Amino acid sequence: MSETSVPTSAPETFPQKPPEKGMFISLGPQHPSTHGVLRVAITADGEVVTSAQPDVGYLHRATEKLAEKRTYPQIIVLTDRLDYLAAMTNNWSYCLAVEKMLAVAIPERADLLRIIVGELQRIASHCVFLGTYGIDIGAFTPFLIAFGRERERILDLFEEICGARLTYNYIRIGGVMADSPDGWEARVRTFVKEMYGRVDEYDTLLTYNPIFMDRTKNIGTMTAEMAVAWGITGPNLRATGFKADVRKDDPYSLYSQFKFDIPVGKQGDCWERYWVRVQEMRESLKIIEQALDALKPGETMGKLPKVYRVPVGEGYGHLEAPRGDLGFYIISDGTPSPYRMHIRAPSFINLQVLQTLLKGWKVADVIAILGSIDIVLGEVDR
Amino acid sequence: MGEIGPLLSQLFHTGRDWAAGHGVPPLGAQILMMAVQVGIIILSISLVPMVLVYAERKVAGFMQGRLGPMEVGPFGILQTLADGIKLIFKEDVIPRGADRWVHIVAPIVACAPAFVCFAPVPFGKGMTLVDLDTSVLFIFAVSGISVIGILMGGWGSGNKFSMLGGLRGAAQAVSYEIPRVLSVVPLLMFYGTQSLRGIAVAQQARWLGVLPKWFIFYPVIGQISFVIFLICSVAETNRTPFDIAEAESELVAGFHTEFGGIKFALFFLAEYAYVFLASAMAVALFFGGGDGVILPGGLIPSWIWFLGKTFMIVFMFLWFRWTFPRMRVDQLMSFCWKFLLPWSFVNIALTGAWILWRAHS
Amino acid sequence: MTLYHFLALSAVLFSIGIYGVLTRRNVLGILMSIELMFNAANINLVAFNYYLHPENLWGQGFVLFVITLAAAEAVVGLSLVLAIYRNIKSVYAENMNILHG
Amino acid sequence: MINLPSIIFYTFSVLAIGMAIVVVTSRNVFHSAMALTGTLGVVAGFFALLGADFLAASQVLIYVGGIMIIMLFVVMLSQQPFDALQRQTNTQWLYGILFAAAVAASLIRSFRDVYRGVAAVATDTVPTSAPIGRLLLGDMLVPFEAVSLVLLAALVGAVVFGQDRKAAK
Repeated sequence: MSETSVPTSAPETFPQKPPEKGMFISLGPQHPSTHGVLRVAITADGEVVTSAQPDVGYLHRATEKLAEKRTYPQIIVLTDRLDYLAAMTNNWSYCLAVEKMLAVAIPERADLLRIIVGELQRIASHCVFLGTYGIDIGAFTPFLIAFGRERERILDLFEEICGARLTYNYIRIGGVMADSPDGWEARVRTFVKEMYGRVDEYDTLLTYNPIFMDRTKNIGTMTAEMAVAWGITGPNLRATGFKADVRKDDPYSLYSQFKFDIPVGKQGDCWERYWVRVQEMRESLKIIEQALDALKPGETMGKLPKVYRVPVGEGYGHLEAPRGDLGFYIISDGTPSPYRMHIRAPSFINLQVLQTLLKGWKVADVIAILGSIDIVLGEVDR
Repeated sequence: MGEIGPLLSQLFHTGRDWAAGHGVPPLGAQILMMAVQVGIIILSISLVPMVLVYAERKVAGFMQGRLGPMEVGPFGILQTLADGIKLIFKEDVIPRGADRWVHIVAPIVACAPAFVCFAPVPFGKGMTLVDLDTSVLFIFAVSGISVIGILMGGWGSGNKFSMLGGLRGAAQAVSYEIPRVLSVVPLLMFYGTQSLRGIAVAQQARWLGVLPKWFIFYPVIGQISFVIFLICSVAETNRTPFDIAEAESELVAGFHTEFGGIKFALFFLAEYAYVFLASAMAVALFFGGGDGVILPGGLIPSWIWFLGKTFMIVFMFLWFRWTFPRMRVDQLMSFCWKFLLPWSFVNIALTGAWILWRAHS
Repeated sequence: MTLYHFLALSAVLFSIGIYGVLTRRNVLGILMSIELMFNAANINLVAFNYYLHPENLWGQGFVLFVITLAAAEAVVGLSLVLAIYRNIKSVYAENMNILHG
Repeated sequence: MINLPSIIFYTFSVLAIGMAIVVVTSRNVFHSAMALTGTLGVVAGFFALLGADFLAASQVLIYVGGIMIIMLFVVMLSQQPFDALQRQTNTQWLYGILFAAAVAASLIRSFRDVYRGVAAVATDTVPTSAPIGRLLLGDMLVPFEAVSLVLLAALVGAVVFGQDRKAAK
């Protein structure tokens, strides 16, 4: 039903006029369940989708071109707005790339703070996924519980440590902006303890709900070869049974010291993609606990000159963002601003699989499959 | 004490004699009294959705860790009133491509049957407006008319997607009506009468002095028919998990997206009136109508018992809405035809066996 | 409100149905007019039963059968119309003139 | 003399005939379907007037709740954009009127002298559900079973015609 081959020829022009057989549905860009401004041109023959063509670019802000006109520290502000649901990991990935080129040493406390804040961000981002996916399938309560109650607690913690709730700008090149206020670790620890119970609550509320399983089990199945062929990363890839996580494969900062396992699905259907993200929340909680134990007072900012020049050459830094392998490729020509910066956005690449994944499924399943891929348009359009 | 049923009917007779006495021809007096009764029912029934909407938003709030409406009036009581007034003053927009007449008549056809269906419902001792002999069949027949309202709503909105939404909603309502009617057949077989008042009164007896002889407590047949009736009533009123008709996140827009202001309020009113009707029927059929549970019905009047039990079942409707996700169209249809229908046949067979066994022993 | 009133009413309804069948171009219109004629006959049956033989209910029983048969006929007729519409994209009686398999 | 039943009878008959005329003459097929639904409802009112309460409820249930919905389905699925401009009635509408009027006149004329003065015998309305049930399963058992066969045949026929021939292959 969904061949694994990656299309070599350019996809056919956008089906604007309705096909002679069947119906043409333009889903989006103002549609409640496309998580932002995405248009998918779907042609359906009766109830079955015959072709789907994602049409992106509605949220393009030329971030990469802007970066060429700003100095390195100023670009951190740009990266916040890429995946606006996980700004922390965007900053971190950019800083990893620049630090690799500058080869500056990061103090241990800064690295631990980065891990704690990064994993908290992953939980918050998965909470948003949980809420919006529940609404796509028709259940309203998980949205208010996951999005409302849990994410608010995490945003309060972020507000204490860096003053912002969405665009944090907390992780800087060489370390972190500020040390954590006193009592912050204790509050994170209590939150983590409570959160274990909350994640079990999601299982009873949605994960093992028979109607939810009918709507998502064996729907939009994706084989491991197809996922690898399309370059998919993150929970969508792990749901197909292919075990790939940057934190384990190419461990950055101090992840190699922590013990946590990578949840892996079996058949890569919508339910498994959802299930993998819920398990990941539990793993992140373990990591945060271990990081909190290892936290010792110390420096939070590496030794860096006031105005520094990145040596000529190129650098690539990437990490496991909530939506996949987020990487920054920077070419520097010695001037204070990069010559060229390219962002490997996982959502943009995960989105391409829709062309083959949606084919052959019912029109009613399109929303379930689209929601399970969990894309954020800020990252797709950059 | 507090039984206002007989008092009310007494009031109507005295009113009619008084009117007849004062030169109004007996025919006119009769029509006048009927009009008064109908007026009371319509007023009280149009109050019920106001209460239900408020209850729904409060229950939804508490289930989702928030408070629900608190602004308008103490604890947000007047919130629905405010919504109603807002809806009434909304501009009345009719889409150009749509069929004008059908667009205007659709909400009326969807909402009017809801009021007519409340005639045979026994609200308490002596408080049945019209004790029809075929009241159960009458309610199912008249509630079938509002499905035509859904279709007209779909057609009257002019765009292809609302029409598809209307077709889906009507197909669902028609297919769930069959198991709903069949789930009530065991009751008719058992009590031999179709009149809701007759069935409610027949359940007033007590087993061993304590357990009330309500149909829900009959070992197997009671529970099966109640569960099927409840599921089908949820499907009939297009509520989650069967709300594909106005599913926002689905591709096909719901059938009443093009109706603003008072027309949307009428569709809204119809939905909640039918929820209340289904709960009232469930109470009359399965929970013994106005029959008091512990106190022998003396202390608390029967209509308070009736309303209390009805709101218990209404709470189940609200509870379903905020916990279940939505079923897909084909799952929903196969669930009806391949699960509910066979089980209602089995239930009818079981009741037949029970009656034969009871007849012989 | 004698029997004669009811018979006159059903005769008028019946003739309106005949008019509809004869002059409607749309096959659905014809089907609806046939439903109208069925109902006119039903009124007659119930009126006869009420006025002439109130003691038994043969008239009403017969009306039940008329209703079921009208339902069966309408269902088959409508699916036929739908099948024809699917093939020749029109529901007008005069377009249905090609008699082949 | 004006009593409640005759008032109801006259209003219902005016309604029924008015809506019947709309059914056969309206340009928009959907409007004629609406009018037919109205007529069926009024006919159910006549049944109730004549003491057949079970029949009135089943008429509304089967006709309005069943047949009209399928009819509206087909009307909605087969509507064409240019339907509104089409003439809904063919050319021989004059002969149609004459023929219909002839039928009506002859029927009424023939009923007149036979059933002129037959008035209702004043029996109070007794509930008819139970007697009809006993009648259907008693004296009318054979037609009852035969009709179930007819319905089965209609069901199979509808499915066969409704199926998309290409999908079936």
